[in-house]
Amino acid sequence: MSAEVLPYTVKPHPVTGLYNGKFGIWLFLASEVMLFGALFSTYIFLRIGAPETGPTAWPTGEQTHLSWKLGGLNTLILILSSVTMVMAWVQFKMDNLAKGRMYLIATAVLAIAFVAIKLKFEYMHKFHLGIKPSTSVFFAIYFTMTGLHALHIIGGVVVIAYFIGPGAKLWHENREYYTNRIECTGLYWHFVDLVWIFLFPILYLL
Amino acid sequence: MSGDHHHEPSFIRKYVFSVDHKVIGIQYGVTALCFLFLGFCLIMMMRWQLAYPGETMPIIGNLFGEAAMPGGVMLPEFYNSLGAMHGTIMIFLGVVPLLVGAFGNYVMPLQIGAPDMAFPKLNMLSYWSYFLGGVVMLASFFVPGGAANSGWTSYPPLSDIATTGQTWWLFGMVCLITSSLLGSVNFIVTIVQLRVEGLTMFRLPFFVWAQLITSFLLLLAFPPLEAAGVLQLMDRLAGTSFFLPEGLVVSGVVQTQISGGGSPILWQHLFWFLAHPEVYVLILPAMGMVAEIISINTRKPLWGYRAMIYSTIFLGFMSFIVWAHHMFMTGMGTKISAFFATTTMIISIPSVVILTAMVISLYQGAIRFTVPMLFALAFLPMFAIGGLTGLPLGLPASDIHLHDTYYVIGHFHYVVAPGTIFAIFAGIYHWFPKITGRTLNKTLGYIHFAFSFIFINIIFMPMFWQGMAGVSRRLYDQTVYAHGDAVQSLTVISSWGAWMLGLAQIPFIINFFISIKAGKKVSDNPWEATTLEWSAPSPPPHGNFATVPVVYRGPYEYSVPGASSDYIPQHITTEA
Amino acid sequence: MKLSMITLAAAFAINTITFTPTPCQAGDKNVITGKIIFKGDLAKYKRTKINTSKDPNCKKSKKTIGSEKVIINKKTDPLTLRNVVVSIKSGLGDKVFPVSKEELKVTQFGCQYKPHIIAGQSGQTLRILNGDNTNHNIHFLPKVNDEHNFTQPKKDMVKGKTIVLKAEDPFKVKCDVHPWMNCYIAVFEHPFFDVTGKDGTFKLAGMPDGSYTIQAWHESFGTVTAEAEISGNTIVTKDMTFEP
Amino acid sequence: MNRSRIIGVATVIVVIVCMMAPTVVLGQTDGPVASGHIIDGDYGYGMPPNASKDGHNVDNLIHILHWFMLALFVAWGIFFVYCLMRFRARAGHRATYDPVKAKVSKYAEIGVAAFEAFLLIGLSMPIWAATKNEPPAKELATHVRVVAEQFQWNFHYPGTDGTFGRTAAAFVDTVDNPLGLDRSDPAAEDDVFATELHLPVNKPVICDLTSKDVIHSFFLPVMRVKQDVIPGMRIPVWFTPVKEGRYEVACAQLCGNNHYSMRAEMVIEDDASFATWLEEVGKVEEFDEDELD
Amino acid sequence: MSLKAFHIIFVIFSSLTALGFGFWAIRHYRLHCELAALIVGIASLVGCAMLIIYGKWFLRKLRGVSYL
Repeated sequence: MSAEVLPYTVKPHPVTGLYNGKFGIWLFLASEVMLFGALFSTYIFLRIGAPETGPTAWPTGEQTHLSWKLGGLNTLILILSSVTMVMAWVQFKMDNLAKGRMYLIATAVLAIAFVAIKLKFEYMHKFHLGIKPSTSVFFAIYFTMTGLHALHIIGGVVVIAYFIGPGAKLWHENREYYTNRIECTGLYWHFVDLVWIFLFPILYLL
Repeated sequence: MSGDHHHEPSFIRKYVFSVDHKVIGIQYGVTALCFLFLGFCLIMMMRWQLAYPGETMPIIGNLFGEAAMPGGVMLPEFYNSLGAMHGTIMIFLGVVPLLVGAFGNYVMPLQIGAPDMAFPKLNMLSYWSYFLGGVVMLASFFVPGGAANSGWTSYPPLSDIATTGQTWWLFGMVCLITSSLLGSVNFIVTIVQLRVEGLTMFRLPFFVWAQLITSFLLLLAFPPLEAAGVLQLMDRLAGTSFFLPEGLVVSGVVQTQISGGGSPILWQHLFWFLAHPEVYVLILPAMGMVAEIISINTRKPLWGYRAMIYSTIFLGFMSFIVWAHHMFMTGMGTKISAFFATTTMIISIPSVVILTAMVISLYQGAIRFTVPMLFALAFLPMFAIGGLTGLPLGLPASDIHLHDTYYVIGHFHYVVAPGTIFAIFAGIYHWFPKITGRTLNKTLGYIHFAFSFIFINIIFMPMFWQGMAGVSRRLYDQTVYAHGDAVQSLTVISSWGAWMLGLAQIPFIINFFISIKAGKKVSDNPWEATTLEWSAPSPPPHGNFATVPVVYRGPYEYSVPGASSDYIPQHITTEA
Repeated sequence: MKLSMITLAAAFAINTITFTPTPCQAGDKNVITGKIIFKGDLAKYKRTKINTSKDPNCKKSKKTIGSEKVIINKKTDPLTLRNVVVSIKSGLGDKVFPVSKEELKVTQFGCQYKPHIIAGQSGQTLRILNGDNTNHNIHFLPKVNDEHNFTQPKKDMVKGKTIVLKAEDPFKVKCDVHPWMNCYIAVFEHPFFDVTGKDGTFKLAGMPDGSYTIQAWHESFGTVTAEAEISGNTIVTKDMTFEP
Repeated sequence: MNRSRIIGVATVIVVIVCMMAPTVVLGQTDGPVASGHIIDGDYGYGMPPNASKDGHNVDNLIHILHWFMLALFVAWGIFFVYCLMRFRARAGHRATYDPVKAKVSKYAEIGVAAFEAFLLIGLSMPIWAATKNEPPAKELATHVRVVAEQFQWNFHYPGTDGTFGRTAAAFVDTVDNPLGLDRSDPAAEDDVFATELHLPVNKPVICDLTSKDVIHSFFLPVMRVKQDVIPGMRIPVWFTPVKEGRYEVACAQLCGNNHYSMRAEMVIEDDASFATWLEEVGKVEEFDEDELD
Repeated sequence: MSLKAFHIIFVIFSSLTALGFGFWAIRHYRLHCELAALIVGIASLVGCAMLIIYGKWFLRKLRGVSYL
């Protein structure tokens, strides 16, 4: 109700060129950058501070018990999911609800696959080896960062599921509004994937 | 607008889960005032222990049970809890929600002519997130071991090994941070997108500018604290050692269960990266309100309006690179210290500019000594003292002696207590007519002001002497030290000041509640002000403005030569 | 000796008072008693004076205090050990015994805990009092019991603090303000335990007929165990030896 | 006299009263120290006495700063109060629309900035550099390890050999070996622990600060020394005591329930007494069983 | 910045990652002689090229959409 009253909810502002939602999501992403930025800084701080040898030395290669193959697979999955996400938006832009929805479903499936691999094959494997976040600072930051990232993914899946299901009602009322929302979701999704693209090398490769 | 076809919403939709920025603003205001009062009660209790260490607290001493105050004598652990919670409640649950949540929410959309905030539902969510955070914080008093007791700064390893209250504190903080983040997104979008036609950025009232910069600070500074909070939660719940080095021996027990490898300094960096901008979050909106009130009551445009805006932007930017001046004593290298000391000196300049601009605005004005104006005027010298005493703390060499002493307490309280809180009172007296359509009683207001002003100085002025004498902060009983015992009489003065200040709020509380129902009815624009909020009816209806206003001029067109009245509101087309 | 007689009498008196009389059954008057003998280098375990200069308020109530890690009763023959907790370790099966209503007490006096060893039964309450005109911080370092960590900044703060104990192997309690100050708390499921005093003897009484493993625990020397069989209201003597 | 003038004058009086309030009590002295300690030096409302060679630098800086602050505040305050009185609203008085053109404020701001730059570059940085950059030569200095724990300061002297014994967490015993000294290390043989900080006068001191548990802050008010003690880090501070006497060591960082009672004493004495003390403190006295027990 | 612009940025970062990962995998193969690494490395480099091609195609397809 009040959404219709408020200016620039759907149409872009003539000066900024953005509708409110897009502006809002970008600001939100800016704060997310700071959140993950702080965690990346923590990673750097701890790694630089770690001694060369001894029990608190930074693990490398095999010592990390991380599988670069699984990590690489997950990276591929997330890149693909971003592509499907943007395709969904393009389809909605081209007024194609059915196709767009299909792409959204594909995105959600890929995201769930990512989380499944993360939990089933990576976390569980570590727990079987007796590795917990408390094992060392490396695993502490590994579990914290990937865990927080996985929560973001799950949050994204919930939002996408909403737009596949009940949220799609909006399509019939206001197509542009719906497409805008998909765009915002897409921006968030891209951000989350981008975080992974930074996480993957620093945790698995370096 | 939508007025003709919408039906009356239910009571809950209208007053509890409302999406109207005005209702949310009032919700914020009422909740935050309650918390402000609670935070003040905590310190009044602590002041008893400080003034009369180990003596039975009269009357209320026996209400707190064996774990906190056996026989009415405060225990050190309870004292520490009170200290930590006083800081947390005052900053995160009192002042920021009042300045940003209440005044920002209520006044800002009105000042820019918007019908509501850009995301009304998000606005509601941020209030309830704040409310939840507050409930968690309050509940933490009742968990075993009491509320968080590692100071509001929660330095690990102390906070890592602290009682359960600390975990609750962290959860509460996460809720509050979420609330602030959602709020700041909403504010920025609203200010940038929803300004009415003609209201360019440089026609915005200074208060709106202050809110904008504040929102940016909240948006960018809070997430690192959220990250730090998550890390500390991991330390406490999952047994990680982000902030714990190896080889700790706590109470004679070697901590073999932790892996070590972390650093206590890491927390300090993350924490102060937030907490220094937070200082400006506490002061900028207050400056904004004071600037508004000064301009209205001097009947004169604000002097150096643009310079003030540029200073504010600069201040906001600089506040991100001064954080380590809180850490001069952590053994940083001299080069890093020099860098942060330099940025600290630089950041003092925009503050000087803003303060100068405000005081020069008085020159050649026609000052009306209304109640809000008195509070706003009192803000200026109080903020000046607060700012000046920051100087010896910003220089590493003099900080050696003053760091973590009462001098620091005096310094930042002068900024936030007689400073910000006075600005808040000014704001309440100033916008009360807009919110209720009635004014607060003047006589009671003058009484409230005079006594508040006297007693608040009696509280904080002695702290500078105490700090010089070398009395550390957060001491349960300073008389164990010779240098502390020598200045114990100052503590007593300070404590009596605090209790008297408590009494001095009674006229305000009476005034507030009586005036809501029985205050003098006033017109929509009782102060003869120019900004848009005064063109709306009092109280403004849902949707705020009957017709969307259009703005033709800057915010402070007072005493324009040749005009018939001494003010021209922003939305008036031509002079009559 | 006189002292040991008094101790014995006192122990007997306490036992008779504290144990709620259960319906008469065989073994009510069973007693296992004995000495805790120390065999080792006396010179190695000299008691030392504790420097309390950190807190002048500790000095006021007493002149000097000595370390309590190892206290050997030099006047007994053979040498015996003080502050050893003797208890039935196994053999009682699933029997449940009534819990003493009497409150245990520990007082901080002269910056030492009096007594140094507190033995009690699960469910019994312990009252902690401050007899010094200074600040004490009581820090429990248990595994089963709650980890208490609280202060008593003033002398005789009303009634002190009461804590309900749970069964646990002896654990340390220390004062975080006075690092030399510590004591131990041992809590058992049953009432058959004793702490050796100046005569180095112990007495466990009133257990049902049966064969038991008894255990002696010392804070520095660890544990020793012994087997004892008892029936028909007899007195069994079982000395145990620590050989550090 | 109209109402606004009364209010204006009242405000000025209130300001003055408030500024004066704390000074009313200046000059009073409280009773003896409650804790029963005897501490040298005259403590009052100013800074504590200075007993170190370089402490006066810090004091001077603080004094200069406060005079500067006072001058600024008074000048600013005079202008402020003048404005309040001169430009109050009254019949026949109207505000001026045009902004004040005077450049005074600009010059004042530049002046303040310049003076701040001088304070920073001219005063603070040299003092900071002098106190923090170069430690005194090791051979000439008394070397002490300061180990903080909840809630106790431990002082570890290397003894005659001048080297500290190895320490490790595994050896820690709260009563006998608070620092976890490895007794098997030959360097540890003559090491001395104390809970009082004794130092010879007129000789530089290097204190290596470490903590066993949480963050503490090593504060010697009379030496103008303050340094956070951070677990996992070893931070040196140095100073030169020049005045004999018994002083206090305070903890300046919240470290737990009994933060306030984390206090130790520091004795500055001549070389001979210091040597005697060092001899005495290491000795363990036997506790006589018959002494009150 | 619209999703289009952000997607382009994302594609750039993805291709850089693919490139880096490709080289890392080939280096890994040379250090550990793990054949899988070589295959993945080459695949990754090919993926990098494909991402660039995809990016160009994407830009062409969305010619009409604003970057804002």
